[in-house]
Amino acid sequence: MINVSFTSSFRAALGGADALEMEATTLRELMRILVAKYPRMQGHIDDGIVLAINGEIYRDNRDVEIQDGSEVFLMPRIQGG
Amino acid sequence: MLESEAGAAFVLAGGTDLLVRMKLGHIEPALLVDIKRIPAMNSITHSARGTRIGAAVSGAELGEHKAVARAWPGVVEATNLIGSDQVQSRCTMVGNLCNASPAADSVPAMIAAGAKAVVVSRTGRRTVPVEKIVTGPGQTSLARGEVIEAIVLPARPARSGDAYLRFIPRTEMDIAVVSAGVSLTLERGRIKTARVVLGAVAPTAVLVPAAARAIIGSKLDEDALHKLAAACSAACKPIDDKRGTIEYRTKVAGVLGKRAAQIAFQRAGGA
Amino acid sequence: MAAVLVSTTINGDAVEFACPPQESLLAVLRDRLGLTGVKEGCGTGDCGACSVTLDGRLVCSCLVLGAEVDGREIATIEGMAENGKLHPLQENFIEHAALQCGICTPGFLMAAKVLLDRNPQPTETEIRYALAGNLCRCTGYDKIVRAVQATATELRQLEKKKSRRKKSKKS
Amino acid sequence: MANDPSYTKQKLKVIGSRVRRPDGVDKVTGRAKYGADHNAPGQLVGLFLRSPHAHARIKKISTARAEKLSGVKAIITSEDLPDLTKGDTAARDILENCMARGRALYDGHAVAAVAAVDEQTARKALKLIKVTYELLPHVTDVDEALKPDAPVIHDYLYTNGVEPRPTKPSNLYNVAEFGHGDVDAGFAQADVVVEKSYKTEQVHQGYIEPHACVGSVNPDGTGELWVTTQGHFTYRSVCANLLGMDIAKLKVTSSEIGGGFGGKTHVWIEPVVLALSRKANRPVKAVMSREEVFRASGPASSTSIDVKIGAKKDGTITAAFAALRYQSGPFPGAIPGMPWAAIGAMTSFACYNLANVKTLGYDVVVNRPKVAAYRAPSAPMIAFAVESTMDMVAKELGIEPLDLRIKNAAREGTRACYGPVYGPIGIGATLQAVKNHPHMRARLKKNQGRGMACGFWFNFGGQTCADLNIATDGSVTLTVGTIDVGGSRASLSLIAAEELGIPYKQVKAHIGDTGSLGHNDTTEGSRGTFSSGMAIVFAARQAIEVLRERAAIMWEIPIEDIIWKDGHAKARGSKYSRLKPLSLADIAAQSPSTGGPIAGHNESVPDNAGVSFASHICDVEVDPETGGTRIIRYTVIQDAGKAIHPTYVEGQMQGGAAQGIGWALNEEYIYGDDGRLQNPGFLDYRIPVCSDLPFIDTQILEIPNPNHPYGVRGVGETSIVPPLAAIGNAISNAVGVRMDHTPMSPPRILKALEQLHAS
Repeated sequence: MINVSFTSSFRAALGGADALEMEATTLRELMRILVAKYPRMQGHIDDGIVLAINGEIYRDNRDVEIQDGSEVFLMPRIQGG
Repeated sequence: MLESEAGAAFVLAGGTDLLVRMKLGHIEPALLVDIKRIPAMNSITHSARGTRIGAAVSGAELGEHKAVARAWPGVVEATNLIGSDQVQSRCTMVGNLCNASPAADSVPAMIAAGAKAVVVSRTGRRTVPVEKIVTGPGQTSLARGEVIEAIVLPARPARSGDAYLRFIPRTEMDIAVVSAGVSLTLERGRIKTARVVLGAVAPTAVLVPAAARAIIGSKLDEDALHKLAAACSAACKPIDDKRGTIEYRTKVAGVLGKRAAQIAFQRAGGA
Repeated sequence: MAAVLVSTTINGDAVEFACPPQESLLAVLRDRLGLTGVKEGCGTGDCGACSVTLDGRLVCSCLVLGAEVDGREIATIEGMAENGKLHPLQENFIEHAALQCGICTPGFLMAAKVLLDRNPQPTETEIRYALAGNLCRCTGYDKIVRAVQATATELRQLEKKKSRRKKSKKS
Repeated sequence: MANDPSYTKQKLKVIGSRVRRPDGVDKVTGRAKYGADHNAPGQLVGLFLRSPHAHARIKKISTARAEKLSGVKAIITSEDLPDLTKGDTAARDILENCMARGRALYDGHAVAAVAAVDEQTARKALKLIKVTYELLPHVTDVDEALKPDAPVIHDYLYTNGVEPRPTKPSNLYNVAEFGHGDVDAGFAQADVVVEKSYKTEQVHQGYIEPHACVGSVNPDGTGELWVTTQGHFTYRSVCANLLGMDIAKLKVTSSEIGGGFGGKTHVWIEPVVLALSRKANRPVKAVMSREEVFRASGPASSTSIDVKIGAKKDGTITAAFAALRYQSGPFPGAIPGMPWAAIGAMTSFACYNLANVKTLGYDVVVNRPKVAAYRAPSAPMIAFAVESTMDMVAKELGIEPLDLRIKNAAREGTRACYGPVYGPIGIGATLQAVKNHPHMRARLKKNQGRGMACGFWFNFGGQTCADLNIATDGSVTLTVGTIDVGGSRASLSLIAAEELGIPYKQVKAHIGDTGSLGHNDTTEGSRGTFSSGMAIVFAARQAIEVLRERAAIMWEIPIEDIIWKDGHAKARGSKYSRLKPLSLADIAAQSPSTGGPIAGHNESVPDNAGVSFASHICDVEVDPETGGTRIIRYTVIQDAGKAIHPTYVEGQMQGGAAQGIGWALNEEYIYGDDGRLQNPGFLDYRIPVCSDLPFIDTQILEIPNPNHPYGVRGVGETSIVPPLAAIGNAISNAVGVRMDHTPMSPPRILKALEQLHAS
C-alpha cells in the first residue's frame, strides 16, 4: 500500500480528497489507476505534473519503482531558468 | 557648411550623445561636421589670465591637464564624471553643454565657475556666459551656423575653490538625478563671493543667487549651510520621471548644495 | 551620403575600407572587416562590450564613426595575443575564471589593458572604477577584479626582473 | 551498476580540481562565435516593426510601399504565419507573441518583419509600413489588473483552479493552492502574528548578448538555424511546429551563448526569421537591439505579495500564510499547469519546518511583455516577502533573526510547504555556517547594518543525451546537448576524465547541434552539469565496457578477467602477471582491427537534481540624507552538493548574488501612464557595475546528493533568491526602515526615512 498525496490545486479533480491509499509498483501504474478513478486528473497530467517518492522529485521518469509504504506526492510541473 | 545645409546639420565632437541619438533613430543627420581635427578646438591654454578649453578637448585630456585640475577641480571633476572611461576618451564639455540636457554634469560646474562660451560663425565671434546657452531641454540659444569654439574660465583669485557633486543610484554610468556645483572665494576666512548652481531640478541648470547669498559673509557654519540647503530646495522646479521624483530631487538638491559648498570651502583653504 | 574611403591601422596592419558616413566603427569592424571579437551589447555606449582603443585611448566603438578613424590607430581584442602568446591578462582571465559566458570578456580585457598600461599598481577601487564602463552579468565582477590584480602583480614582478637584468648588465 | 545514479562515495581524483576551461582561449581572443557572429552566404538583414502601444487593435497593415522599395526581399505579418497549433494553447500563445494577431498586446509587440539586402534598406522599409491602430484600454500593474473595473485583456481567459468555474472572463487566469495543516488553528496558537504586504517591480535577466540568429529555409523544406539559446532542441521543435516543418529537417546549432539566465529558454524572433527566409528564399540574420531586448523579450514577473507569520514566544512558528499575485505579461505562464505565482507559492516557505502552512498563487495577465524564467524563477520575490517578515517576527519576539531561522529550519523528514517530505537537505548546515562565519562578528560603523536571509530552489534533471567518442590516439571527445553558460564544458570533461581514469587534458567537450544528438531539454533549472554530467558518467561506463571487450580481444582472454582501473585495462589473477596493463590509448590504437571506433552513449532522464538551499549575509551602508545604499560586504553560503569545479561553482554563487543585489537596489521596468516602457536601455535599467560591488565571499557546503554518483546538485539558481531580503533586512538594521517595495531605490528609502522621522 502506498500513500498518495496531492497538491491542494488538484483537490477539485479528486472530488475534494487530498490523500489516497493506493496499490501500485511504478509511477506509470499509479497514474494509470489514478486517471481511471479520477478522469479529471488527466487535465492536470496533460498540463504537466511532477511526482515525489519519499521527497525525491521525478519530473519525467515514470518507470521508477515505488516501495510498499512509500509516500508519493503529486504536484504541478515546474520550470527553471 | 553648417549654415548652408538645408537638412538637419550637426556638429560632431566626441559623438557620445549624437551617435546614441542616431542609433536610436531620434535623429537622421543630413550633414555631420567633425571638429576634432581643427587645431583651435583641440587645445587647452592655461595662464594667470584664465583658461581656454577647445570644444573638441575630451574629458580625459582635460583630466590629464594638471594645472587646470588644480585651478578648477570642480569643473574638471564634473567633466570627468560624464560617462565611463570609454566615454571620457571622447566626450567634451561643449558637447555636454550643447546636448542641452538639464542633467549634464559639466554644466552646473561651468556656470558656478563663471565660464563663458566662445561662439563663432561665418560672420564673427561672440562670448556668451554659459548659463545663456541652454534655453530648455535639447534647446540652445545658438543661431543656425553658430558653433562654440571653446570654453573660457576666468582668472582664478587666490583662496578660491570649486566643487561639483551629483547623486546617482549606482556609483558610475548613470545620469545625474540631482546635482550641485559651487564655486567660492574667501577673504580672511569668510566667503567673499560664491556661485551656487543646481542641475537636473529644472529645464536647465539653475544659478541660485539666494543660495550664494546664504553663505556669503559666513564661515560656512551650520546656520549658513542650513540656509543654503533651504535656498537650493526652494529653487527647484523639477519633474517626476524615471530617474527621480519631485520630492526626492527637491530634498537632495539641498543636501548636495551643502556638501559641495563644504568641499569648495575646504579647497579654498577655509577651516 | 556617399561612402567614405578610410585608411587606418588596425592591430598594427594597414587597412582600407569604405563605409557610409553614418556607420559606426563597431559595424565596420564586425561586418566589413570580420573582427567579430568586438561585441555589441547595446550600441549606445552603456555596456563596453565593443571597447577598442583609438590612438591608445579606450573607446566604445559603437560611439565612433568609421569615417572618423582615417589615419588613426585602432587595437582590438584580436590583436591582444602577440605571436601566438596570450597576454598575461588573457591568461589570468582563464586561470581565475574571470569569464562565464564570455560575451563581455573582450571589452573587459581591452579596458583592463589600458588601465594597467597607465597605472601598473592600481588599487581595488581604481580597478573597479576603471572597469565600470563594462557590464558583466555573470560573474558579479569578483573574479574579473582578481584576475586584473593578479596580472598587475605579475607584470610588476616581470618589470622588476627586467630592470634587475638591465642593472646587472650595466655593472 | 552501469546506469545506477546512486552516490558511490568513491574517492575522487580529478573532480574538484580547478582546471582551465577548454573554451577559455577562444573566449579571451575573440574567436568564440556568439549569436551575432555568424554569417551565411547571401544573407539578408531582418528587422521587426513593433507596436508603440500597450494595447491596440490592428485595423490594417499596409506593406505595399515597403514591398516596392528596392532591396526588400520579404515582409511578414501574422497573415504569413497561419495558426498550425491545433488547440495547443501554449504554442498558440508563442505564435501570437512572436507576431501580433489582430491586436498588439504590449509596447514592443512585433507587428511585422522585413528582410532586406542591408540594414539601411530594412530600416527604410519599416518606416514605409503603415499600421492603423485602434487604441484599447490597457493595464500594466498586477494589482490594477485584478480590480473589477480593469480592462479585460482576453475574453477567452476564465480563472482556472477555482470551483465553480467563473461565469465571466478576467485577467486572473489561475489560482493555485499549496500547503498542509490548519493555518487558522495555527494562528490562534500564536503569541505574535506579523502581517505585511510587499511589491516587487519587474526585472530583466540582463544578459549582455542580445537575441540573435541566422535562419535559412530551403524550398525543399529543410532548414538551418544558428542561434543563441539555452535550448536548441526545444527551439527546433517549437519553430518546426509553428512553421509546419518536419522537426528532423530543421538543424539548429547553438552558438556560444552570451548569458541567458532563463531568458533564452523561449523563442522570440526565431520562428519569424525562418518564415522570412522561407519567403525570401535567402538566409536571414536578425539581431535584436538592446531596446528590443527590454521591450520584447521575456523579463520576470512584477508581483504583489501578502505574508502572515505567527509564532510562539519561544520562536516556534505556528502558522504561515502567503498570497502571491504575479503578472506574466499578456499570456499565461510558459507551462500551462504551472504559472509563475504557483511556482513562487511552492518555494515560499520551503526553508522551514511548518505544521500549518498555506500559500495561494494568483496568476494575472497584463499588457507587458510575456514573462520568461529568470534564474530560480518566481522565488526571489516571495523570498523577499517571507524573509523580511521573518525578521519582523524575530524583532517582535526579541529573538536573533538567525536563531529564529535555525529553530524553524526544515530538515530531513520535514514536509515541505509544497508537499513532499525532504530527504537529506542543507538549510540547517548553511544556517550553522552563518552562525560560525566571521562576517557575523565584524564591526559595523554608523549608518551601516547587517542582514541575512535564506533561499531555496528545486533544481531539475530532464531529458538528456550525450556521446563520448574515443579517437585512435586515446583522446576523448564529448558531445553534449546542454549549452555552456558558465564553464560546464570544463566540469563535464572533469567527469569523463574521472570516470575513465585519464587526465583532464585528454578530454575535449563540444556542444552538439540538433543533428548530432537526440533531444536534450533546455538548459534550465540548474541542470547542465547535473544531467549532462550524469549522462557522461553512464556513457563513460558504457565505453569502459567496450574498452574491456577490446582488451579481451587483444589479449585473447575472457572479458570477465579484465577490470578497468586508473585508466587502464588490467587482467585479474596471477596467471596474467605477464600482461602489462593496457592504457586507453593502447586499446584505442588497436581499435580499427578490434571492431572499429570505441564510443559510449547515453540517453536518459536524470531526475532528483537535489533541492538546494543558501543563506546570505550582507552589510550595507545607507546615506540617510540621500537614501543611497552601498553594499559593504557580502557572503554567500550554499549547499552545492559535490562541487565538480569549485571555481565555477563560486562563480555561480557570486553571479546570482550580484543579480539579486541589482534587483534589490536599482533594477526595475518603469512604465508610463501610456503603457510604454520608459527605460529600455542599460543607461536607465541599472544593473550593477563593477564599482557598485565588493568582493563576494563564498562558502561552498558539499552535502552530497544521494542520487548522483558523485553527489552533485544543481547550483546555478539558488544564489539569486536570498539577496533581496538580505539587503532589505540590512537596510532595516542600518537605518530603521522596513522596506516593502523593490527596488529599494534611493527615492523609496528616503521617503521611508522621512515617514519614520515624521511619526
